[in-house]
Amino acid sequence: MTLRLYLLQRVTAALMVPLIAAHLAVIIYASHSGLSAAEILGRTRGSVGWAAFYGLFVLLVSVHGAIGVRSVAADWTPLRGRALGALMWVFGLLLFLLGARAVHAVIG
Amino acid sequence: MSSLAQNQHNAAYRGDLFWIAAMIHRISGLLLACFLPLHFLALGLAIEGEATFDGFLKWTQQPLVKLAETGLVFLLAVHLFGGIRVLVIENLAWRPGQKRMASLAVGTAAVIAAIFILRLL
Amino acid sequence: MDDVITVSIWRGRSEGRYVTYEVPRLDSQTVLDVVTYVQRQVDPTLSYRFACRVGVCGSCAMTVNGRPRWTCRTHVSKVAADNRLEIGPLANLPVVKDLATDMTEFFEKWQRAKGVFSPTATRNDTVAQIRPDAAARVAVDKAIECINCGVCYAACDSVRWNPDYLGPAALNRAWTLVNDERDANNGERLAAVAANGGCHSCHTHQSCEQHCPQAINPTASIAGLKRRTIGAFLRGEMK
Amino acid sequence: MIEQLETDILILGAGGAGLFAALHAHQANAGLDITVAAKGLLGKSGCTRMVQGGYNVALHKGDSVERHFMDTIEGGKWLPHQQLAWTLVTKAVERVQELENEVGCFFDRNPDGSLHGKAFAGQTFDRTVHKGDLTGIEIINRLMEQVWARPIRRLEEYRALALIPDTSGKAVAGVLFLDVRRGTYSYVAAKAVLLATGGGPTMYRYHTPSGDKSMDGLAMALRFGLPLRDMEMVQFHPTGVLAGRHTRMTGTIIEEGLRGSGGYLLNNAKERFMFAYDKRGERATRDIVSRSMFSEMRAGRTTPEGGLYISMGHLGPENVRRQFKGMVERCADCGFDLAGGLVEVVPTAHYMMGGVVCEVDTSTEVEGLYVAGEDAGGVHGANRLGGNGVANSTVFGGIAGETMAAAIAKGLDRRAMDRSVLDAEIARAETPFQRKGGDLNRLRETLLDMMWDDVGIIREPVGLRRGLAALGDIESELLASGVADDDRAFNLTWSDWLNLRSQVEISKVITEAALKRENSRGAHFRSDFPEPGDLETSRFTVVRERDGRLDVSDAPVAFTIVKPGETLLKDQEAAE
Ligand SMILES: Cc1cc2nc3c(=O)[nH]c(=O)nc-3n(C[C@H](O)[C@H](O)[C@H](O)COP(=O)(O)OP(=O)(O)OC[C@H]3O[C@@H](n4cnc5c(N)ncnc54)[C@H](O)[C@@H]3O)c2cc1C
Ligand code: HEM
Ligand code: SF4
Ligand code: F3S
Ligand code: FES
Repeated sequence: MTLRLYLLQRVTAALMVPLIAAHLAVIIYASHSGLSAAEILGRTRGSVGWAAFYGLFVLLVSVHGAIGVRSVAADWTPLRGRALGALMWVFGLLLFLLGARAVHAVIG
Repeated sequence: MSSLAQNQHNAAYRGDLFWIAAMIHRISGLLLACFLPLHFLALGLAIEGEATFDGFLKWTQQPLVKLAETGLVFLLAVHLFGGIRVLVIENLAWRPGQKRMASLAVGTAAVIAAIFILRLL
Repeated sequence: MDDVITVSIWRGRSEGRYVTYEVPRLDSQTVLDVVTYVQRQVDPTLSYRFACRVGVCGSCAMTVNGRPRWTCRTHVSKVAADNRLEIGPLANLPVVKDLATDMTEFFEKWQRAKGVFSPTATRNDTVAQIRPDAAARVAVDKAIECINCGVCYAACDSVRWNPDYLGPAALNRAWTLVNDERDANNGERLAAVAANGGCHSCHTHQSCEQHCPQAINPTASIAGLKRRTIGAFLRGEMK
Repeated sequence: MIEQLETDILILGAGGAGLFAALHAHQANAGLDITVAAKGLLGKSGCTRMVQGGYNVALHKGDSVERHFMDTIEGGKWLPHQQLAWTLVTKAVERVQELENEVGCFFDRNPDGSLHGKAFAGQTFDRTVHKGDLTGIEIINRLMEQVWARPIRRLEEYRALALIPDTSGKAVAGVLFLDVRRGTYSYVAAKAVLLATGGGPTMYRYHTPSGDKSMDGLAMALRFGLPLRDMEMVQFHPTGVLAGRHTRMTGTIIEEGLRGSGGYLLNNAKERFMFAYDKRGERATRDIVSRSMFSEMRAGRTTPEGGLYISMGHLGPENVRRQFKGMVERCADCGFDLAGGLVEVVPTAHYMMGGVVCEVDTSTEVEGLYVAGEDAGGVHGANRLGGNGVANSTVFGGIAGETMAAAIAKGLDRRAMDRSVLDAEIARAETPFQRKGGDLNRLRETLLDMMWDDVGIIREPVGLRRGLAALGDIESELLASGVADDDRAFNLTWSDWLNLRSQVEISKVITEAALKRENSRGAHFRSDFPEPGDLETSRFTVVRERDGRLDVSDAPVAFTIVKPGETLLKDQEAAE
């Protein structure tokens, strides 16, 4: 792993900590207070704040996850050099596109 | 040559707490990386497919989906605490005992998270 | 305490097999003594390496019941569960024969990590004044007594899975030099340990610090290098 | 066909002497082709690694090279070669600065940041520079890194078997090796050869040096016809671990500081005995304590394993555990509780003061052959001060590197070897494969016991003669013992055979020299001549091999710098 990838992965990880904590809290709070998924979605729809929140999360996780997949592939598969880079980019873009689509669908 | 295969010699050090913690972190990350795209995909599909939320609501009630989502939340919690532990080791000054504390924290946090989540969903 | 140890020893090179021997169990017996007994009394062709026999040369490391250890300082009673021992060569290094490995690559990586002092003064100068309680000196002292035994290197699965990875011992040495105010080459050294296969290839398995017989903590040293390199990068001192 | 290699400078041994020679030769001329060959791994074999105490140097305020010199001469009972000793103490200053400033050693400091010097027995000043109590690791690791960083050829697990002369027989042409890993022979031709295999009296029942040392260097020099001096001077360290014959830990050192800080030596009745021998008790010097312990053991007041006890418990187990952590752990590995219980100890053979006769520039009487470190004789005389051993190997190793480079610059060239000697030496190493049977382990035990009993700490003519006879028997039995020829690669049993051969050869020399010296000085004690004799007419022994026989003589010590009864210290300095 190179310094840049390391840095990006750690920075995205650190930034995700509050986001995921919040996300988990929301889920837990929601199920505790008996809110249905529909009610949650109702609240998030159209909210710029939530759009930014989940948008940022998708961006971070795409970068973080893609670099992570690359690390694991470097150790556990015969992939080397450019093949690793390709895997990282493909995975990252895929995750980002799917995530963006989901955010779009949820927030509207 | 790199491969998952062990060499022919016994590798008992792999039973150590820290090694297992590192592997749990890696595997949880990897599983997240596998399931998160599916989660996004399903989420997007489920909502877009219907004009209203009905479909989505119905969809989330399916036991399989419930289980999968629970699993995802669990993985996320485990990987989160494991990740914090790595970040702590890498970035804070090393104090004796800190490592045990960190790993214990992961363990208990993961267990609590698991129980909590399982009870809820 | 039974009076016989059943010991399986690796015979061969990269290909080989474990062969079982019986060795009398005695007080004050180290794993190296067990291996020596087999070579002297049972099979004179058994190969292994040792020199100092007191834990300073780091020549005698082997895999004992699945863990890398210095064998001259490992008392049998500490490791021989139910009087059984399995002794193999150190992992992650090519086997020369039986229990002896080729450590060349380990030392080449030590050099690649710039694990060599670069002077700023000469033999005609007096010795630098450095207070023993200065933070950097304290950091050096914690990590300096490495005997280059290769135990950490053999215990590290990042080394096993990534042949480019410099490994804990080399990086630990680099860390001591990074904290050595007398050294002239820390720019290059940081670049070397930040390159592919450097400190960022460590995935914090911590097997190194768990197994180091000298109680050195390479995990902490490598974490230090991670911080230093990132710092240098953010300050624009490194490409 | 044996493999052949050519080099400019060939260094035998990768301890402090060998590695310093390589570095200095490279510094003198980076164009030189330099090869370091070692029986073990580079920097990981030999005793420089094992140095605990530290490095003597007159670098501290209030100390002087004159004082260091006088300590060395008086410690050596007026037998040291004074020019060598002077070179040692003066060059040590530069060498320590080089180790710190250029090689990268990071020695311990005083609270104000200046170099720390600790006390070492037998010296009038606290001048021993160190890194904790693992000074050797620091020195050799840093040297090893520097050698690795340079284009210096490494031949690891290459065992030198013999020095091969040129066709005139007067110069050395190269060295015959056993490539241990492959079990094959190779010959390396060189313009200059340095012998730095580090002596190491491993032929005694109890010994401290690393297992790879077996007197090969001195045995090779002897066979080549070189004179060896002071060979009766074998230093014993008082406190070796005694944990049974079967463990390699037996013989290894328990730190001297334990006695210094108030540890008791006890006999089988758990009684202190040292005061019966010396009024300083346990704090007497190494040679006296070793001798007293040996007497006590001879009188039969021994522990179950046949030694004595060291006891620290009265100083408070917690204290001991804190102050001597490393030692407490090491003893625990042998099953002993040093902090609270009794640890069995025995004096243990530590260092060879004797060695090849050489000049201040490390040259020998053979063209192209140089010697440095523990293989060289003359620096220490009858006794080596703790801390002068590693100083010796680094100071003279460095000098050897420069001398060899200079000789080559002046035209020293490779010479054609004498093929018949090469063939004879190969045949010699092949001997065990032509034999069947025999019991190397029993032979080794016999040798170790015999040297310990008859040529050890207290000597008398009857024992020494018995020893010579026994050595003859051991040698003939060895020559009739075989090693199976199944697999020569990394064959340690073959190595054991070769080791025994060297040890027996040098044991004979030690015994002959001990018979020759009819007085008691430093490490050498004759119960029939317990007095040191007249200092002004001091002589040193010289043994060489001529036509297959040992020729024993002696020669007067030249007091070129200071005479017995005099001192280099100014009155007021001396009075301190
Ligand atoms: C336990 C212990 C503690 C000591 N403590 C101190 C101390 O505190 N202070 C001090 O000043 N001195 C101390 N000494 C003494 C000091 O270590 C030695 O005198 C010194 O290191 C010798 O250095 P050297 O380079 O001559 O030999 P060594 O460092 O012993 O190196 C010898 C080299 O020669 C090689 N070799 C041997 N035979 C062959 C062969 N046939 N072919 C090729 N290579 C061969 C070996 O493998 C090794 O590489 C101590 C010694 C011991 C054993
Ligand atoms: C709060 C959230 C997260 C934190 C703190 C975090 C932290 C980390 C850290 C520190 C690493 C580096 C481990 C190492 O190389 O030693 C890592 C690796 C990884 N992460 Fe995360 N992560 C988080 C979320 C995620 C998510 C949501 C995914 C899903 C895609 C993910 C996937 C991965 C993967 C695949 C790896 C590589 C595993 C490895 O190299 O061993 N992470 N994570
Ligand atoms: S760090 Fe520890 S385990 Fe690793 S080589 Fe050094 S002494 Fe051996
Ligand atoms: S075991 Fe290996 S992965 Fe890192 S923490 Fe140690 S070097
Ligand atoms: S033989 Fe030297 S460390 Fe074990």
